[in-house]
Amino acid sequence: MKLENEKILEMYVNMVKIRKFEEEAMDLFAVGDIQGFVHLYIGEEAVATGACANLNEDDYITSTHRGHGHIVSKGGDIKLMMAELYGKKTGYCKGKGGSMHIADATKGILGANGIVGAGHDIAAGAGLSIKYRKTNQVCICFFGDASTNQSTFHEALNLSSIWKLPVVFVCENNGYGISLSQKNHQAIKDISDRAVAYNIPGVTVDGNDVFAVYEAVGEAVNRARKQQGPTLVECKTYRYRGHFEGDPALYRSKEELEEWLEKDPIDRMEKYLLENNIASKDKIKEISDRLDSEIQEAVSFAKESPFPDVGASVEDVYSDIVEEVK
Amino acid sequence: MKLENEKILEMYVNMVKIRKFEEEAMDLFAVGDIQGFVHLYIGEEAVATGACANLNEDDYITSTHRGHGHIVSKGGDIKLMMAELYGKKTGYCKGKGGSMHIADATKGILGANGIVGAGHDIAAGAGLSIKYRKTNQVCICFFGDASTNQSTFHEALNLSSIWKLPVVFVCENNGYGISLSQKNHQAIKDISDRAVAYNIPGVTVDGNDVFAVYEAVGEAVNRARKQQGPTLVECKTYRYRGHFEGDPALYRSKEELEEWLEKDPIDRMEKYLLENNIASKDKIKEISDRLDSEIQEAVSFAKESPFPDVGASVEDVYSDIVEEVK
Amino acid sequence: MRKMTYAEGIREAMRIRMQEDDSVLIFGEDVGQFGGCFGVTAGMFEEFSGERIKDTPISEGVIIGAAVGAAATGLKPIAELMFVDFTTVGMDQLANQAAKMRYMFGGKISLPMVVRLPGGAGTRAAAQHSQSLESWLTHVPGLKAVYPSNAEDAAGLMLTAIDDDNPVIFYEHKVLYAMESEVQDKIEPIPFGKAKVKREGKDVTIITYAKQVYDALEAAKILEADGIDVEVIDLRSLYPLDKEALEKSIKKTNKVVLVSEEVKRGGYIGEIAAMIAEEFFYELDGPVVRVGTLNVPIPFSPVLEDYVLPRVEDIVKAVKKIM
Amino acid sequence: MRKMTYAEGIREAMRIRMQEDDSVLIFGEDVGQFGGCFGVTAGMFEEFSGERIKDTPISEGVIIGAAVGAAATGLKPIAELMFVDFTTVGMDQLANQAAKMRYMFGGKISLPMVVRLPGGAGTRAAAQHSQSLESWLTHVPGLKAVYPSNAEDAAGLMLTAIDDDNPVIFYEHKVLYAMESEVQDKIEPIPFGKAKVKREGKDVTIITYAKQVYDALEAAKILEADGIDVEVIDLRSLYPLDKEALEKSIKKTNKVVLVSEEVKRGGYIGEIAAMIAEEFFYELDGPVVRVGTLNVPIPFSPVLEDYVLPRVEDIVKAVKKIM
Ligand SMILES: Cc1ncc(C[n+]2csc(CCOP(=O)(O)OP(=O)(O)O)c2C)c(N)n1
Ligand SMILES: Cc1ncc(C[n+]2csc(CCOP(=O)(O)OP(=O)(O)O)c2C)c(N)n1
Ligand SMILES: [Mg+2]
Ligand SMILES: [Mg+2]
Repeated sequence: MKLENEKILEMYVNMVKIRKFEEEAMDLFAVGDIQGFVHLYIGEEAVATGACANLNEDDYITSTHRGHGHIVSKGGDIKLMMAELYGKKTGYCKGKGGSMHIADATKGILGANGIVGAGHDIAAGAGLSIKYRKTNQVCICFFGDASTNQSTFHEALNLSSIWKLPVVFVCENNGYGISLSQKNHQAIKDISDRAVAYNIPGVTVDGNDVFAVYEAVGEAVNRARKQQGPTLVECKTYRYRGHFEGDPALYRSKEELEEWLEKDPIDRMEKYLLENNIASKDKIKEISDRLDSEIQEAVSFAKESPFPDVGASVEDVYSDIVEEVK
Repeated sequence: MKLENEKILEMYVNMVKIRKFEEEAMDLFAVGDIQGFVHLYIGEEAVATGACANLNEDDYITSTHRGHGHIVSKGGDIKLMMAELYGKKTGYCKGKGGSMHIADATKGILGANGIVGAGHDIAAGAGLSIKYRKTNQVCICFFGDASTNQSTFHEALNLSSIWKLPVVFVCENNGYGISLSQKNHQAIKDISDRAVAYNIPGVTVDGNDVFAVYEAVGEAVNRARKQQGPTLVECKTYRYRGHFEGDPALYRSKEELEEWLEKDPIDRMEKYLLENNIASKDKIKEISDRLDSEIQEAVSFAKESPFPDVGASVEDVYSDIVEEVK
Repeated sequence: MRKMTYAEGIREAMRIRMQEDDSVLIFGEDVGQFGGCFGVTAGMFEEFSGERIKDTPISEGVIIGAAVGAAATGLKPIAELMFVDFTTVGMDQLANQAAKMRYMFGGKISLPMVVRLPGGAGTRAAAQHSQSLESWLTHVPGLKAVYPSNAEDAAGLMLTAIDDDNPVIFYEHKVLYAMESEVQDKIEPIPFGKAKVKREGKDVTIITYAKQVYDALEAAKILEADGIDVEVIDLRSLYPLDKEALEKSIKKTNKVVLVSEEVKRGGYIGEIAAMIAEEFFYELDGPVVRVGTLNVPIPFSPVLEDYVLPRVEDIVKAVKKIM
Repeated sequence: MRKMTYAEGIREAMRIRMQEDDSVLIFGEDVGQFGGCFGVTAGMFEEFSGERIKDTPISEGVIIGAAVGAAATGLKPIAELMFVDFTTVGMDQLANQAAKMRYMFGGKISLPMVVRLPGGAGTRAAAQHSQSLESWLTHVPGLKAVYPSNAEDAAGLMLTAIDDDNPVIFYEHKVLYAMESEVQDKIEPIPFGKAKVKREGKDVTIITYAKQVYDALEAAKILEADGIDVEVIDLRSLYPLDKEALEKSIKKTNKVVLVSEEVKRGGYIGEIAAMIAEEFFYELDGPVVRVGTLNVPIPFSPVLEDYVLPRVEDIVKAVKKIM
């Protein structure tokens, strides 16, 4: 597969954008500007980036509690994201969702989700819908290693396989479900082995190599578009931060983290860009500066936006019924 | 493996006992003596028989909606079973359970279950209990092919595998979940393939060959007792009757049924007994007669037993609280 | 006018919308050629093909979950669980996904989906196949819920359910499936939130729905002999609830008995009783009495099952208690 | 007397029984070295080893289901779900298995198991991590349910829960975990079904539990200034319910306000309100008022979350409405 330089650069920009957005969110959480649960994707950027680089605007994704990276990669607007993290009226969900519930139906983003495993089912449903409507779309379902022990993983993969639904199941194996390392939550090493149970293809790739992810998911997307059914793609990666902001991650060693920092997906990509003369140091600096100011704009937008009126709390439960206020 | 003739004969008797018990239940349902849901095991007798022949009295089993065969095989009392089918006070559950909820804790029978897949979890729990108490027991979990698409199958096998629980998962693959044939409910042929997902052994055997079942489950039981963890044993078999009494089973062909009738587990065993001089025709007739009268005794017992007092309906919800009557 | 069974009423409404609207499809366990465990979808597979009447594996979670995903992406799925008792297996998909998505996403997504849940006792199906479970889902903001008592309501409410842009829980009573009643020649949508006065009376109001409508009417007949004039209200729609209809009746009779097949403790009629005690207290002439199933799992034995369920005589007794 | 947090109270009771009784063990997600998502089991892994404090995969179904199987075969498991919101994923195991097994099997099996369910809002955790879901499980015959408001009750009720031969649902409020209060030197079991009068008063009874006990007490103080003498009852045990305590108080004050954090429609206080309207109607001087969360999923935005939850001023208003 030969990738155009422009596409490669786009992927790089996307990864850096995720990283910077989240580093900012991390700081804002630390000072109390952002409250609640914030699960950061830092270190895993190559997965969402490589996977979504295969998608069109009208394709779908389902996301998880750790959703920022997916949403950015599928074209989500970081201003609306940041405002949502602040709980502001101008946020993606008018402040009702927060970090764990960002969605953008216009971009095919079927939502981050606070329930581990919920996305599996929703993705199967989107796949059913695509197949039924006979369009050329696909749906990528993102999920973590530990979520593959949840009931929904099994039911959704089975249904998708027998109905040959155009769904690509992308497992972000970062080795942990909160404090539980993979070897303690399942007896297999490669989650792609579970594809056997559904008689679908399963592959494992280096999740910190954006090209590897791009390629593996690309093949799966092609299969899906050709009505050949779902694929399970496992991407091995790592999260640098704790499970959520506030978790000191004492359950893993410094050495382990350091090993993975060596394999940082963005550093690797940067090296690749320079070595292959796709971007100069200046260009990289320029990208970084541009993204910094985009993020700062998003933060200003979020900060300056008003909170929702309390009356809004009883709207949007139904399309047609507004619940009683106090 | 060399089986003693006595053991072989016991297994034969057990199979015939199940068959006769159920043929009687079938007739009693037809005339309205037994009401509600009755799922017959006729045709599948070799599975429960061969599997349970490996167990001791203090071992456990979990059963399904199609539970009569399991209960008989684990030493259940057919008088108490029949009385339960009649909803009588003298039944296993004082009439509160019926066919789908027979249990006998004193025999390690952790219950038939009306919820497809519920037994998987309960078996894992029993396995946990055995391992925790450090006894030499095992638990056999019986379940159908279609139940392997249920959430519980996945969660329970995963948990049992990582904790190396002494559970033997025995799948009775009769090719259907009600009207849905296996090829329409999962994309695999051999359900034992699913063992891969949990890194445990999986085997498939002829479920109409009681010796094959005995042997495969026996090996799995040994592994379990030796603390080597769970095994998935798939037994291919067939049910002769509809899914429940009243189902004309129009979703399958006469030819298919006839093919399986050819492979009847009891006929095969009978032939084996005669050919190997383990039992004479007279002996077989004697067994048949004895079982007939046992069954008739059970029916008489059931018929003559009183219905529970309505006041009993508010007992047994809790060990210590009796609910209000009307 | 024509006669139709309750099951036919449901089926007819689904057929009408499926003929008109390609985005409507049905899926669930054995809903295809088998026609559904209770025959509700009988013949639909032949009429609409397996693409639109889809048999699923035994996976209640993904049945509801896939309905959510399909509804979010342009379809109008009708998902069937074989028994309301299996709601337990798809509860997350109902309560945390279907019910909450619109709200969590700031109103920017619609989930036009119907979930059919056959419930009720009386078939000797014991504790795991006989429950009435209206209170769980009526408690969850984001869901609507209806429970028809006859063919015409079943048909009319089903049309409305399919047309609704929100997830609708469609309860059906197994014992009513075979019951025939009159249906208008042209089936019309029945708006949600409109109860129906099944019998006018001035002495006491019985609020009920589904199968217990018939028990209440029978009780009313018996009470008439004692000179007690009973009004019977069939809620039809559990949420939204027709408060006005209740208010009107209570203001007339000043006495209320509520009847449902849920176990009494925590049943949805408790919510209605509480609402009445809160909002119409000064209209009341006596206690708000509830008749439900005893607080026990449904027992198998016919004698026990018949006893624990609300019976006509229980309703009569309840009414007499406050007269 | 000593001071203890609510989380410590729960932990201390579990430790006591685990030291005394080998058959007690704990399992759930991240309950081991991590100490539980809210730190309730902190240090227990070190004290009791991984054999008795077991980390499970993310599989709520089998967490509860395995507790059922373990309880049926001689253990006394304490299962933890990380959030009460995930009850949805283990609902079948709770409602169709744990609750019904004893009954279905004719009383011949015991399930001494405890299920810990951290609930409640106020942590900006949004719709899927902030619910209060007492009504679902109190509706299910076969389950007991308690919800302590302070360290001593938490400890005493936990002892009783572990000792009970039936499945006990043990609700915990996340916002209370860090709250300190006085605890007797020797922790004693607190019998189920015994409410506690937290403040005596003669004008109106506030019935509540868990976090809202504090809000009710604060409201009582404010109302005192207006000359209204409020009695505050902490239910502690949701089922069995202490009807006598309620009766006694209602007979004295003749006025009732119920407060809980569940969304109002279909919440468990509706059941209690209905029971009062049915059994103590003639003691009532005014409407039975309920204060709950608005009928919406819990929104993320702090301003919205604070608004939809029951607040002290809502309780004050509710009381004034009936004075
Ligand atoms: C049904 C459910 N159970 C438990 C949780 C709590 N929880 C949130 S994230 C998480 C770990 C998920 O691990 P994994 O799937 O590997 O994703 P990762 O966080 O590593 O990206 C857990 C247990 C939840 N949100 N939903
Ligand atoms: C959770 C749940 N879903 C659906 C059903 C209805 N049901 C009862 S048995 C059955 C088919 C089970 O098939 P299988 O597991 O292959 O067992 P078999 O009946 O063939 O022995 C179904 C769908 C149920 N009882 N429980
Ligand atoms: Mg992970
Ligand atoms: Mg089968």
